[in-house]
Amino acid sequence: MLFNQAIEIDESLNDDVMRLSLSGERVRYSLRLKPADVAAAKKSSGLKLPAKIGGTSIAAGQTILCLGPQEWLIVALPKSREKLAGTMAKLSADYICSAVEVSHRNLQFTVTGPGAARALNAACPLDLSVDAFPVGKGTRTIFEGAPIVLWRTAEHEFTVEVWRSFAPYLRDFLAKTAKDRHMA
Amino acid sequence: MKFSAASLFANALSGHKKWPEQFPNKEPKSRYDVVIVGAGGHGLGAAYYLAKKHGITNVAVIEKGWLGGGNTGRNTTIIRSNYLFDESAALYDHAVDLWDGLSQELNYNIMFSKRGVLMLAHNVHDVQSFTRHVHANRLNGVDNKWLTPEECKDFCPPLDISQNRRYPVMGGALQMRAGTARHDSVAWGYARAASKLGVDIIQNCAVTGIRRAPSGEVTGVETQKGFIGAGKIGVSAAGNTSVIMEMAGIRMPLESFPLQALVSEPIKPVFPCVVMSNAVHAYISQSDKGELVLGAGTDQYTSYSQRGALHISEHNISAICEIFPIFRRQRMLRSWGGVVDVTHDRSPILGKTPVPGLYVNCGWGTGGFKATPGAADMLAHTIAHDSPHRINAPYTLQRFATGRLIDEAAAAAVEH
Amino acid sequence: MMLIHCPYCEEKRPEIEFAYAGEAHIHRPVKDADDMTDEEWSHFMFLRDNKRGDHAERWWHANGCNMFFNAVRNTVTDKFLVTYKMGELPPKASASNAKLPAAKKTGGAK
Amino acid sequence: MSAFRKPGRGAVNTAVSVNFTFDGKKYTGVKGDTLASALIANGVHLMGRSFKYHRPRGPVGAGSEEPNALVVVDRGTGRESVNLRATSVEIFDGMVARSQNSFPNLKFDIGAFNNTFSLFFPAGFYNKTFMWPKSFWDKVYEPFIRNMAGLGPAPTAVDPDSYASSYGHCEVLIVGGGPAGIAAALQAAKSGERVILVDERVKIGGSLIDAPNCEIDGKPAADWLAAAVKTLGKAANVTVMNRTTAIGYYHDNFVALNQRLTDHIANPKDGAPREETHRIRAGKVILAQGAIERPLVFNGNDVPGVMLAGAGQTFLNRYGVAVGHEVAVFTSHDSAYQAAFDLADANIRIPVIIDVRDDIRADLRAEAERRGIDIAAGQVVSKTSGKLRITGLEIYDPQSGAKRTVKCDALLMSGGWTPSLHLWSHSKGGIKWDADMAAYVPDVANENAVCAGACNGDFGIAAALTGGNKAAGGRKSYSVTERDFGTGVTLDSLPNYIKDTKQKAFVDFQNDVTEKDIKLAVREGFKSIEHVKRYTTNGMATDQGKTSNLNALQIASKAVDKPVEKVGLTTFRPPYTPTTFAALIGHCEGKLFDVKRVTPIDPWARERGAVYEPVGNWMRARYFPQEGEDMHAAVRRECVATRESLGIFDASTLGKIEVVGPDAAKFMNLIYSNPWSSLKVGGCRYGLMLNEAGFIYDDGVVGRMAEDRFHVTTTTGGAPRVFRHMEDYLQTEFTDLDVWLTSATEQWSVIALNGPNARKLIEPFVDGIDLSPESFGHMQVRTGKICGVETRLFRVSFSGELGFEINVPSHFGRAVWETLFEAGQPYDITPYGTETMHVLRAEKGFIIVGQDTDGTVTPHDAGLSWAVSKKKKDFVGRRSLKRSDLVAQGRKQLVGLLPEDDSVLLEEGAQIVADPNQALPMTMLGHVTSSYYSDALGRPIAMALVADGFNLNDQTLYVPMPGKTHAVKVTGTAFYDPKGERLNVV
Repeated sequence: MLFNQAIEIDESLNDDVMRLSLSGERVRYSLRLKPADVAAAKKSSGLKLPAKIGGTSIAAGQTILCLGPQEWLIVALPKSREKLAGTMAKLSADYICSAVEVSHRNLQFTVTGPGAARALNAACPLDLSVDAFPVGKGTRTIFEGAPIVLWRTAEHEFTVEVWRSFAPYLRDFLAKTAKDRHMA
Repeated sequence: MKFSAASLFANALSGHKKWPEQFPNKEPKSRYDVVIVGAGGHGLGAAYYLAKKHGITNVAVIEKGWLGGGNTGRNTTIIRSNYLFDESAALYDHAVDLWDGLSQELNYNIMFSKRGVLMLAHNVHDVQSFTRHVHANRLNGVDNKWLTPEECKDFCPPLDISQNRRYPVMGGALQMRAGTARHDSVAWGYARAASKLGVDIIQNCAVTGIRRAPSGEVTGVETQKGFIGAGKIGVSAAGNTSVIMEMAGIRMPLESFPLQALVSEPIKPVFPCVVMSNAVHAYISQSDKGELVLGAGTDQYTSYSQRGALHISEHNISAICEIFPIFRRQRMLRSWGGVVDVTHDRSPILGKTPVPGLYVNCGWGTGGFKATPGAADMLAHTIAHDSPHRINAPYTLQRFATGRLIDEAAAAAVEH
Repeated sequence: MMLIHCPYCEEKRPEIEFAYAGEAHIHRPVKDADDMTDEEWSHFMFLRDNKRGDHAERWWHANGCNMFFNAVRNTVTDKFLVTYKMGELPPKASASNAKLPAAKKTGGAK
Repeated sequence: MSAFRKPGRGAVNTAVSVNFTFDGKKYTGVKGDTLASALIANGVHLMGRSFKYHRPRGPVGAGSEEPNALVVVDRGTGRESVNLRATSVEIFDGMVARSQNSFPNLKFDIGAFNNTFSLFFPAGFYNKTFMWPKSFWDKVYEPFIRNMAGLGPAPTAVDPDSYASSYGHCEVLIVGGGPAGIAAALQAAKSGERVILVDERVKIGGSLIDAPNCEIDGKPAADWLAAAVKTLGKAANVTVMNRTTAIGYYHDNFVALNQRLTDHIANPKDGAPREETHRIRAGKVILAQGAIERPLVFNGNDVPGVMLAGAGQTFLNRYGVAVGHEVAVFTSHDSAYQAAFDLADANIRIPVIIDVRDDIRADLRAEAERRGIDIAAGQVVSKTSGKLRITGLEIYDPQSGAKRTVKCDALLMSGGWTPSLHLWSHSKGGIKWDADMAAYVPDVANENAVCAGACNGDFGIAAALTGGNKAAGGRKSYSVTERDFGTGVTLDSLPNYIKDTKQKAFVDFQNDVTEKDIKLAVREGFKSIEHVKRYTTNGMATDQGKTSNLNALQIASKAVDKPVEKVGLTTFRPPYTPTTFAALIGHCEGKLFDVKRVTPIDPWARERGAVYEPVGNWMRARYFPQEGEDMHAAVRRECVATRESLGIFDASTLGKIEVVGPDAAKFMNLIYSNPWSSLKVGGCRYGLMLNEAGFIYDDGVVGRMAEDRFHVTTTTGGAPRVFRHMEDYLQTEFTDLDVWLTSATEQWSVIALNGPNARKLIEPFVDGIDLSPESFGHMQVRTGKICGVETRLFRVSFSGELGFEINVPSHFGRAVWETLFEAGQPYDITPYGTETMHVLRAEKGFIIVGQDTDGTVTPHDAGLSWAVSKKKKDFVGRRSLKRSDLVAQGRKQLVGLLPEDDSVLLEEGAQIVADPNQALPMTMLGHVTSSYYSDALGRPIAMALVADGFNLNDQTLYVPMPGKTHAVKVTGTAFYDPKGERLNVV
């Protein structure tokens, strides 16, 4: 069955300063727990749930962001689908919690290069300097008209998750900044 | 001295040295029959109508700053009456009737310009809503007609009606009798006319308290300039109404929000009317001076700071240039903020209060200027008779208890 | 665009991430609602302090941690004196809390 | 080289010629010139006409404070920039510039007849006349006034240029690159923190370029400046932004910068951004905006060639241009002597310095003498001669009454200096009146901001450097050799023997406000400075009173006979200088104006030629026209096909919220008006949501997926506000509930299949769900697979036909749709859009929230009393529903209408009356909310909100339309298959 993300990136705008790419398929869950259960749930599930809002745990194939109080977004490679589904089912059975699969709700972009922060700042009002927004920080925020989840994976590398229908807007916005840069 | 071309000519010959004060700033007397709190267009107008129509001339208008310095002098001066509900149509159309002829009545050119107000529809829901307005207005005797996109373009040539825009124009509702007026002149004209009839205008005199008799009725106001006795008090203080009414122990169903507007540099005439768009939240006209006058919605939070955020202006300009891309290269000259008092149903409160002798006129939100003569007339009537006029009778405080709201915004509903 | 300290995120974030949510600490009557007159009910529904000065209000960090929280902001200067979590009373440290309406129950909203 | 160019002077490159035209005439300037400096170098001062009287004007200033020299720069179609200050416009090769506000030309302007009759156009004249006859205002007077007003020409084409915008952050933002700003930046740079230094001109330096005659730490100013520029350039943490204006200072140190990127380039790349708006959040802001010189208000002070002393000095030192060959000086401040000396030292003749003061500082007197400059102390200029350019002036000695004339071709004036408090004032910083300086200076800060240098009232290079350094936390004291900046006096009005009615002493040059106008305003009772401003329009021109506000204030203060601080100061309002709309829009135009959301199935619909309608942020297919079909024809075909066989509809835009937790049902009970506890897992229910005021807020079908899990759907446009509404109550009212909300709108694509063949179509594709009617009844939901993909399959119907809503994960949406569409060919499967969806549901009497209801409709009004629980103790809106007006008789209620004439399709929004023959205003009973032609019923149908409608069944009402009145019969709303038998097709 055709897996269709239906978003195309204009590669000609990519260069060493800034490169936009679309990630492939991901498995995603939105997980909520009661405060009292977090420690036990972490232990029993083996999920590295960051404790602090803005925290992330980035491991091979799986990233977990703490977006709000006891709210996590788990983003994993498709190979973890079954395992993650099992983990979520077990958590749901063992704890008072909410685990909702949102794999298809979001699309994921990566923005890389020394111009990445500046490009994102065309529409995102946060201070994206590496001091203010260090590697490993992640948050829900706003990109002009589009709500996004943004995290930093390296000094010059950000990942952006956006609801599917907002993806063309985000892409077009970043394309405009790239065109401007090429022209200036 | 009557204003006319002849008096202007005569005074020119004497070097303009004989013009008298238009509105002498008075020191307060110890007592007035009526004290109006707030010298904006509404308050000054109420004083004028009290004197003119009801023979009550022992009236003071008390103003914490300078007259006309609040929303009267800060708004985008749109005047229209194509409201949906009978109650609203009656009130605003009464105001338009008074606007038409106000210059002559006051002997002061307030520059009411019947340029027409065109409200654009950008989606099917807008079309349904505006058609509802057009039909209701027609049966209420209020002028308002539906225009196709092409007719909209004919009426307002700068408009972009191409259908590939994000919010293409699907038509518009046009009220021809609507337009704009010169905001400052309205305050000054009423102030001058009221002064001539014996009304005292007292500026730079903040009200600090409302005094009541043991039996409950008002006896006067405490002010920066001392106690001023009053038989009746009319509060017409726009964004500051909650603060004044609290002095009489009344908590109001109001919230005050920053509202911003801006003008471009003056350019030669290009924009023949007023255009409003609810879908993109913006409105525009061109002043006699040539400035494009732009307005949008309020900031999101309550505030008395008269200071708004940049992104509100940016969105406003962005919305206007979406409909009128031809203005992209024009330049913002000046932006400013006012404080507007908003009720839950976005309709005003105009009438009696639970406190005997205390009357209130507030809650006009972003649309108080257009109602100025009507609101003033109704406030004066209510104060003079201790009873509302038929036209303002529905605009009670009580409607918030019964649920009999006059909710134009809710009637326009939201998209589905 | 104001900067607002989110008591959950524990950092200042730009205003456009937030949505204003009206006056805080307004008790929503439930148990006694049926016994209230329309007039009394309307006080909860519509009457607001609309303070010129220190104002207790709610904000929603819609494009952030998704949490509603309380704040005291001066409506003349637009400066925040303090922000605090839903269900909490304004911290005692706040110089202004003497003027605040007494919070009823936890939170209190609409 | 023109006669007015001073080789060796100025920071321009005289080796590079720049050709341009002004009003069609060719001129040559040099690289680094502004349009003003280049024209002056060519002996041209006349550059514009004033706003009201169309008086000929030349530049008064040399920078962004300029009120007079406003021009058009024309770079082709859509690229005409108007109202530009010639003093800020950098010339480039091939530039085409024009004057404006004159006809037929700048030298002879018909509009100047206003000037001839200016006596009749004092301040506020328009309030006093143009009132008779009444009809003349709209038709004669106003159009005339409008045509006379306005400055630059109106645009005729869309600007094709690109613009940019961005957010930025720094620890220290310094506004103004004069000595104070540079010293601040040098100091701040040491901290390693991010520093941004902005300056509106081409290069930083400020007065070190304009008046370079000083030494800093033993080095000539130019050398010191070059070293400082180098140091700042090398500091990695410092960003210097030239051609950048800080236009506004907003809450919490949020400062907007406008950076001009291409206006100075002869051939910018097509598509290169012309300007960028930087929205900077700064930890600390150092304002070093300097000061603006004040003109003297005297008779004839507006003739081209009369300009500020500092401007004359700038034209010489920055641009190497002499503003005249014989340049007189008229001053009340010491600083003008520096200008005079600089000019004299460049071999420009200074015939006289007229100083209103009797006592002249000895050193200045000596220096003047050394240069052979005559000083007329205690005297004034009583008039000037020349129309298009000053040719001379008359000096008047008020003590002796003596008069003499002096020839000149330029006159420099100085009335002292006004610290620039614009951004400080935007930030709501306090100000205080400094009587010695006769100016307002900064008082208490409101933000983390500090003023340094002249804008702080600290004049002179040493004070600026030290102040700038201190503002950035330093303690350095600079050793500076400079002429003492000195002091001045301010006179409320200058003595003159000429009757004041015969004088023309301008305060606001652009708006033609004279001293007389201000006095007239005060005489007429306009005694607050805001009143004076508004009555005279002083300070309301495109320069926003940069050169005029303080003079106006002092004249008004004298006229009112109150100290200046009691008269006040008009508020400074953003932007500091006029700012291009498109720059403020930045990227957010065209397709970035607003998000346009489409579903995964949308490309298929687009390929099929669907016609769209915007709904909230979404674009939805409205109908699928075939060759030659209009909307009505397409919709009728789609309706028939669906009722007779099978229709397919993309319902993906419906909002979806997953409500999960042990208290989910409790929460649903509180947030919806109908009950949820009784809904079994696998069941669906129509949910009705009210706001706290008791009015219908939203609706949608909700499926119970598990004991603790509900799949909630909302209207398309309502999803964001419903989510907020739910979170709000959950977090602040129902805080003890264990339940969480997750937005899942875009997790699922939703394919709605309606029609008798719906089950037959999907049967072969479904796994794990028993589709038989016995097992899977109407209003049930199952999970399983379709086309091999996970699905939440709802058996629901918004059309009255057998219906399924197939939820599949979004990325599979289009594939499943295409598979089903292909397989549906034997059933003539027909794609339909929102319009057909609306017709089908109207035939069944199902409401659309927002169309058949508005924010004033209760469940009872809409015929939905059944969806309001009588048992629940609490739900949102419950108490308000009992308010007296909400239970009153005669409210508007939703009914059906059948036009008596079968050929009449009522207009949605049309009003309904009982008596069509009554006079206006009519008593209206309500309005038509929905109206369609129904093929299923073979007639038009409508729904309407009608006062007391439930009691009017079978009665005849009327819909008066222009020219014709339609009779309609009131019915129920279930027009088609009222018993719902069609759902039971097997």
